[in-house]
Amino acid sequence: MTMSTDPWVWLAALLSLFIFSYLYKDNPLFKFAEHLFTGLSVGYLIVIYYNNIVRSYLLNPVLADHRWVLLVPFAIGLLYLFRFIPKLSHLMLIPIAITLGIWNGIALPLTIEADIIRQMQGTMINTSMFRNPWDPYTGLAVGILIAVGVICTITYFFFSREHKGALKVSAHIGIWFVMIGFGASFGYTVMARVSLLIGRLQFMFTEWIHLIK
Amino acid sequence: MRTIALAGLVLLWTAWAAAIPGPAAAPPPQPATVAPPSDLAAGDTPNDAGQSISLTWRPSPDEALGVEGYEILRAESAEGPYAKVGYVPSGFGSFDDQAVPRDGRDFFYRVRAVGAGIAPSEVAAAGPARSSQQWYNAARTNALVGTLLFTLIVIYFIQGARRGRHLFIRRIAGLAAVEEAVGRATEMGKPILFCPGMDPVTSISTLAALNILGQVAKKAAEYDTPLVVPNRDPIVYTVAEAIVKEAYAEIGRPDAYNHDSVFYLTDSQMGYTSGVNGIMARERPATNFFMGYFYAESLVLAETGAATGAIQIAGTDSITQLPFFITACDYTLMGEELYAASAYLGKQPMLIGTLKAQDWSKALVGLLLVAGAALALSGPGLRQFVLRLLSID
Amino acid sequence: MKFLIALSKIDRRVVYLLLALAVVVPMIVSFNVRFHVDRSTRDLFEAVDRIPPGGQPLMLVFDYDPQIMPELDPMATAILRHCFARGIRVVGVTTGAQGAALGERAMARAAAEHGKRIGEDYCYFGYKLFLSMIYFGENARRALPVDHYGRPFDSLPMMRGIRNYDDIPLVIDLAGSSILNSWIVYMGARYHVRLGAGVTAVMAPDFYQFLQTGQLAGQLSGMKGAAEYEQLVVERGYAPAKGLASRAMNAISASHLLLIALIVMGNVGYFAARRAKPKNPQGGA
Amino acid sequence: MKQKLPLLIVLVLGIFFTIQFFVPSRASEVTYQTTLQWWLVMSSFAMVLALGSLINHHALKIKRRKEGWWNSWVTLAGIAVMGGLGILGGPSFRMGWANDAYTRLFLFVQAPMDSAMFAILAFYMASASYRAFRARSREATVLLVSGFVVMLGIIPFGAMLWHRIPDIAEWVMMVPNMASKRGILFGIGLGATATALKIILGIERSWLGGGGK
Repeated sequence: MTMSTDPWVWLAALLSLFIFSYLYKDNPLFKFAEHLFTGLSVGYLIVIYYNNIVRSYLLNPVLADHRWVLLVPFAIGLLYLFRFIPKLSHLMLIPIAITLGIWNGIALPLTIEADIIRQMQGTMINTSMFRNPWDPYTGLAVGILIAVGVICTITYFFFSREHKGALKVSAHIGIWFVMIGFGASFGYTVMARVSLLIGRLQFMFTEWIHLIK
Repeated sequence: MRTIALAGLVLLWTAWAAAIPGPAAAPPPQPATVAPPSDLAAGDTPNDAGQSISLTWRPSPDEALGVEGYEILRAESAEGPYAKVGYVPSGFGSFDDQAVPRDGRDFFYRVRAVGAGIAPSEVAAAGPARSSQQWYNAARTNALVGTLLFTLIVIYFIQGARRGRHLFIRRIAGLAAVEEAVGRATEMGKPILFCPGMDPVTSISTLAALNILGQVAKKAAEYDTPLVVPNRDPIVYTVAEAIVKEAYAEIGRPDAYNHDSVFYLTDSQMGYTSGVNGIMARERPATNFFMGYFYAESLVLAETGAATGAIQIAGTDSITQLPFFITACDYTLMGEELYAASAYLGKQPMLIGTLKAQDWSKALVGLLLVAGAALALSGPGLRQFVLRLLSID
Repeated sequence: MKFLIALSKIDRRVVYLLLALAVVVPMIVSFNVRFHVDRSTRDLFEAVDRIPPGGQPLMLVFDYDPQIMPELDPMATAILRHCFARGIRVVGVTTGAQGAALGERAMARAAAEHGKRIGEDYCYFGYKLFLSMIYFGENARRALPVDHYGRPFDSLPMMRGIRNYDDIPLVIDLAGSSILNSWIVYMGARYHVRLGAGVTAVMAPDFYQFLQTGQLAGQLSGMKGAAEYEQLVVERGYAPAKGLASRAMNAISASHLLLIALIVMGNVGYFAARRAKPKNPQGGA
Repeated sequence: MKQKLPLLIVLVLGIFFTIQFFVPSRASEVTYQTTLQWWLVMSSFAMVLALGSLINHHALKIKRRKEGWWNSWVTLAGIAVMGGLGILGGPSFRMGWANDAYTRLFLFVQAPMDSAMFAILAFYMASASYRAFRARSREATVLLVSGFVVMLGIIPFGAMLWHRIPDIAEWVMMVPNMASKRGILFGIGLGATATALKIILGIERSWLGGGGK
């Protein structure tokens, strides 16, 4: 068994072990790794912000192309800093309000389109289902089963009525569908997550300790 | 959407195809003649911002004889001169000229079949065609109807609530537990941890989470229980801080607000997770709230919390992560319940009114699904009609 | 009874340790388990196996990045071993910038193992725009003017006579994103390219429908698909021993079995405890 | 006034961007693009606040000599080193050595910790399924069974038990699972739309503080 002589590989492997050590319990090594991780990732974000936003959208256009109009959003952005002046701290609400206005306005019709209309389209029974009605994946019978599942699941989320009578039955079927779905996704994800662990261990065992060829 | 992507693709492609040099010039022995493409039609591209003309043609019947592609030529008068504005490979019968110099001016087009071993052959010019911009995207009519309908339903029920109509809402276990969870933290003298999700403020689940944060902060202020709110997004951080501060002010205890309770951690997904793990291990919060949108870290957060013995209430509309919260937390708000939460906790009639509106809209969706299925089963013509109503560009 | 109840109260650290063992031991000590081979894997294997040796090349597309490499790299290796052992030529290419280095490494490694020479037995074109790959359907030479190392198309002996996708009997896209959709839509539908795919486990369910319609000739799904392919390669005598994916799959199987055992133990303990003390407080979920 | 102005901003921008979705004309496109660019410039100030908050958080720990205070130095150093190297090595200064060090720090220090943290998921998957997959109620039993079937379906052992198990697992994933996900998605779509609408109309105003009166 030989080991890597590259100090960077050692660093990578040791820090991975520091992180894994949390599984046993919180300890100074994990604390060190956690704080280093936070610091580096924030430093990384600053670089991204500086190069991709401040430089490309503010410094270059203003200093090189003299697009002075960009000083307007700059000035509005300055309002964020009023947070430090208690009497005027409410001015900070202006950039926040602008943010909320823009993004809620954009999201409103988009959500209707993506989450409602498109999903309705997917649930509709379509022509290809008639070709082979008993096909276990795409047949008509499955189409109807899916439609029933969808509708019952919707009824589970009724808030303004007590789950009684027909609503109780359908909400019950709905929650069964939901639980089947959750169980299945959980079971299915196990493989993907274990694969990630295997990937990390492969690094340790091939590049750090040369244990696996 | 797909058309836009396709148009962009074709545009890029033409640019790219124009940029690479043609094949080495070897004099073809005997250029074959091929039938030209036919039925060229040119017209304004619908539902766009202008300066684009769409062309369609029937490909040359002799494509197999060596047609490599079609050159698209444009001129300002029928006689020319024509200049090349694009190229598509053989097999394609359409092109969007997205570089039309001006709207409202007449342009003429020709399409020419070209290939290494053939003599170029052109279809007769089509035109005049004019590009124009549209003020309404007709392809989105169904989304417009949906948006208007939903807005009207919401406004109707809000008006009802304003007039003081009593509205019933059923119990949601996860929300009923909020008070108890805050109380428990108070009893134990431990802090409450609140994670407002991993998404930026541009995502509505984050806003829903912040609304809940407002209610939780008020309860924490009332009981004088310390609150810990680590953030992943800078803007969410500023909003979260404003909310918590105001909650303390509203309870009448602005002095009790601790400036260090809402803070920014890091933007890195796993960096944030390791930071929150650290907080859970060291400060041992008695109650954890995970509200908003989460990704793979959901289980790491929830399992760590479970290991510290905290009461955990999660709420997310991230369908892929719901199973993990359900298995590892004490209470989980599933999907829509996250959005309903602030109405429940705030108990203001107008917010409850919107819940009622949501229910009616859900009933409408269910009804439409049933009706659509019934229509679809009744005959192919109606089926096409229904699918077309729902089609989105 | 006490023993049964104890089954439901194992410390989480013991669970972690068991999982670590379930993953590490099968990776170091390789043992041979025969897998049930899915039809989609077998179909892909057969599609490759039908390509005549020494003739038209298979195209392997490395559309993945380092994050999902643990799942897709073993697939590339298994397919390359199969091809090289059988004498099938391979053209490698990627449409994702991050895949360029990964594809190069996988191809160079497999080629060295089998003593294959670049230009004659395999070619690597590195990162190309997806549009170039569309254009390959029209004119291969113009779409891929030079290879990853700067050699012109015409100087590569095995590429002589390759005009477009008509001369490529099979294209396999190893993808970690929806780029596979684009391959199906553009190359499959338009140039009638025979397409195979390798995808991550999380993505796999979304692509079953294309298998059914025949738009994909076969598909490898996650680590499991790679391991099944390795098994077929060994069974047909193309390689003496299975590779990394089988070890990883052994680890995955062991961890799944462990999880199943833990769930059973937990429930046995839970019911034993409930019988011992009939009134039990309702818990979560 | 303090609250009226932000509410007005949200209302106007919200309605504008909702309508913008349906208007393809040039003016509407240009406004949309410009607004997003301006928003980015404005929002970079939030990053200043966030950074201030993080530094303040750690400075307090150091000042108060809180437990593990020296780790706060690690975070602060991480920010400075990573941010400094990245900006010096970036397009503004182009110092090769800095860029080299920055890349190495990212590849061998930050990225390994990231993947190690990700790999920890596999362990939590195990403990969560052990702890929570219990047949406490009928719903929990459904979840357990469907998770069980899917997990079995993936590994060779499942097919050894009964050759149809992989097919059943696949069918569960594709049919009931999908139906339930779709049903939940409808609710999410309506809930999200309602929330956006409430914020635009100023009904939900907890972001202003005051909880809306």
